Amino acid sequence: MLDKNGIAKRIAKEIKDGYYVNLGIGIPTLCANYIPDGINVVLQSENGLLGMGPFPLEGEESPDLINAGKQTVTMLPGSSIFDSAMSFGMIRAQKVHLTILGAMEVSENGDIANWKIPGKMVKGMGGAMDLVASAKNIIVAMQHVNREGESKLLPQCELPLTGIRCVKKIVTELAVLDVLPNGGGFKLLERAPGVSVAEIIAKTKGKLVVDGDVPEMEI
Amino acid sequence: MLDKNGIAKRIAKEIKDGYYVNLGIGIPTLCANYIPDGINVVLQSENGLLGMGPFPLEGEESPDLINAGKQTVTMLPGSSIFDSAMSFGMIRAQKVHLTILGAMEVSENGDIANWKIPGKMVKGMGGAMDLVASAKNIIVAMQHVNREGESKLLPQCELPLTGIRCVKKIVTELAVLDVLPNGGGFKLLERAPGVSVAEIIAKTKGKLVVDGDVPEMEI
Amino acid sequence: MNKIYANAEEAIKDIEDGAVLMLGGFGLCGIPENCITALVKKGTKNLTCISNNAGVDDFGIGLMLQTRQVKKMISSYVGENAEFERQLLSGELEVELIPQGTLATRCLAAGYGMPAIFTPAGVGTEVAIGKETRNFNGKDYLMEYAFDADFALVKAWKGDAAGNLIFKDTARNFNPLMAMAGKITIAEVEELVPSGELDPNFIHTPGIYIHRIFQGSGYEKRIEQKTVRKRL
Amino acid sequence: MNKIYANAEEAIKDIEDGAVLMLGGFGLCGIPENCITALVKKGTKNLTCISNNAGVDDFGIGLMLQTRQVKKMISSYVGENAEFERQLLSGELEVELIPQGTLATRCLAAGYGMPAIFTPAGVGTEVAIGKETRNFNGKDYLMEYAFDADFALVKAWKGDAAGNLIFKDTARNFNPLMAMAGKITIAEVEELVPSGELDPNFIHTPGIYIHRIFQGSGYEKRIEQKTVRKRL
Repeated sequence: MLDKNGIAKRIAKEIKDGYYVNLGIGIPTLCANYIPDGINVVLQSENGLLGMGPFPLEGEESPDLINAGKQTVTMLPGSSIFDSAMSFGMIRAQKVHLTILGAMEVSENGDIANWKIPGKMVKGMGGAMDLVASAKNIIVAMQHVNREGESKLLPQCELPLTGIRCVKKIVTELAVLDVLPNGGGFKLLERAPGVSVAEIIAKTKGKLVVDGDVPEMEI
Repeated sequence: MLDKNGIAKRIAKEIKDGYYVNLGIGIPTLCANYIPDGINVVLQSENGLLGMGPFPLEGEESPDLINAGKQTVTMLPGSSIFDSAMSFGMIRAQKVHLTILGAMEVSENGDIANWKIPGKMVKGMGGAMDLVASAKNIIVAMQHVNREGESKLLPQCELPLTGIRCVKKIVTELAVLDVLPNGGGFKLLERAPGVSVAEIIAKTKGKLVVDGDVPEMEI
Repeated sequence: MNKIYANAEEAIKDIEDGAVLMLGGFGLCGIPENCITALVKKGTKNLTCISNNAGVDDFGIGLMLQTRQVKKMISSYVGENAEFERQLLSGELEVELIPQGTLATRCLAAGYGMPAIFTPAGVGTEVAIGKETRNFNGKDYLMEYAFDADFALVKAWKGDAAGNLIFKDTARNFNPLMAMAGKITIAEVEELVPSGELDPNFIHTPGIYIHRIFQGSGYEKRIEQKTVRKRL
Repeated sequence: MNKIYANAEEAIKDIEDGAVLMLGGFGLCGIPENCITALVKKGTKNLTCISNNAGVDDFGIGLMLQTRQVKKMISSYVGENAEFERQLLSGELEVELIPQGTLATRCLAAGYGMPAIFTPAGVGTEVAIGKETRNFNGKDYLMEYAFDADFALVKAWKGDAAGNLIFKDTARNFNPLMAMAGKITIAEVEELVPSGELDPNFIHTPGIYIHRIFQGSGYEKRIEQKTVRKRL
């Protein structure tokens, strides 16, 4: 079973040289720490920054330089600043190769719910609806089950949707799964270390495709 | 009767303090020379310049700094440079207060034709269609009749249109005329020095409204 | 034609009750601090505020919520504000949540004279309810309208007498977009310089979009989430 | 991931016959001189060129017309070119004339992932024939589609290894728009610098839009209409 850093580490393996990547808040942010050596990746922050660097050194933080999570950040050489229309313009135009974000639910046809829980205070979708509607390649980082032990991989999302038919891959503490096209369901690709296929089957409510031996993931 | 500079001089009186103005090629360009003293006017060139200044001094011309007529120009203090999308964006959003341009024909409901003569090589509309479709206030600078002596102020344009119901005012070598709303025709406002109302009537084919005494223009 | 105003009070003097305002900024980054303070002092009521966020309890638009000046918020994310939540749940405050890119592009549309734009954001979600959906090249898009705001209040790093603006780092965000979108745009700047001091090649917002400009003062520029690395 | 190419020949090597190209520039100002020269040398045929103008007889796109490499021009104004006129009248060359703002905004739409835009330009004229007209707030607009170009060839003043571009004066024009709009965008620059030398606040085209960049050489930068004042 993976911890949050394990999930981030496994997702980071999906990041290729030359990619422009948008990382959501939470586990996705951690992916930046595990980008493989020797590849050149540019992080996009949708509040208007390409080339986002690590947090600043204590005392060097600037109120004028934050990421989309409102955290103080830095810029790397080759960075650029732009307004929010251009930022979402490049997202819509699919110039950002990969979007990694969290989710509350994913359905077997790739629908995602991650912004609203009926009865709770709604904070808003921020840029999530734009990102999931636009990105060619979306990887979801999330726990396999919620706090009540219920599967978050469902036949259909029960929570209000953020976007439809958009998630391509899911990495949880238990498994790596592809979302098959045309409602084909979740295809189990890899098990987390020490996790059995039986446990993944038990914790996946949506259609799960298990095809032959499922290797343990290498991270 | 006015010469080209006279037409430009008369039109320049329509330019008010604080106006952003787009000047077309030909007579309109001359208007810049007659902007009244003490008022602050900013010239927009649709290839991406606000704050256009006079032609450069000999030897100071730059291939990187031209106006929409492709002439070398200069920038005044407070200038800004932008791309063509923003340039036509500010035009469409009616941030440019006044557009002055030439015409081959104007109709009594304010249609304008100035880009194409059937049977002749068509050079293109450039930015003219955007300008006439967007501007709140359009003044046409032109000769009252063409080389064949035919009126250019018509019931309906005979040449292909550049835009419809858009011209607000016309200044020719003979007269100043408003285009009345809802196809009301050309209202004669002023005569050029030495020009009779009779001559203007004779040379205006479209509906002409002559209301009481028509003063001679002051320029 | 003078665009320079003495201060925020003068610049916002004619903002009436019930006005529709745009306020630049992302979180607390790049917000028009002086204009907000002046609006609180003036007490203008029943405002509709188009702003990506709603500030925090004691800063930014949160200050106008404390004084119940806001009737409606149009935002993409409003999560850092307890007073906001209280007013929303009690029905005192109306909220319209829209995707962040839609918010930005509806500003752009207004500034560029485009009455509507198409975006895939929100297709198949509750955001799409009541909106025209249209398919282009096999993909669905929602048609979203340009904003129509009475005033835009923006904050820039530098500005000149002609109204040209330059923004610093990610304090740019929505500011240049809203600057273009307001019927009347009021810019507050950290440094106001004479015309001619800013390089025309590096103007973010051309002065044609700016109606009033003033030298701001006393900027707090509060950091919402200070995150730092330890020095080794 | 290296975006830097040795020269124009290398950068345009895979532009095939029949490709749809965008070429930046307004008149002869800010045109991709090196790319044009390389295309002439390569002899690529049947090109569709989206460019505001078509150069003059012996410079700019005019050079590609001399060699009959262009099948179709999509432009707003093509008036300075006798060979162009000859080919057009003889039917060798196809020409689509569109309003300049429509040209610019269709590039913007492509770069911003918007499938179509609305503009009033051309309403009631022959430009409107066959196009969807739509009324918003009492005014008619035409719906115009985003461009779909295989390659965009742009010319910048400075660029860095990350692909960030800066343009000089009115040589900016269509260049940043086409840079965003090409499926593959090739930028030639007067000065190529290492990443980190350009101020992130003053980048006109972020590197994400640029796939290939090279240091141009031998720029002629011809002036089309030299107009000067006499020194007194």
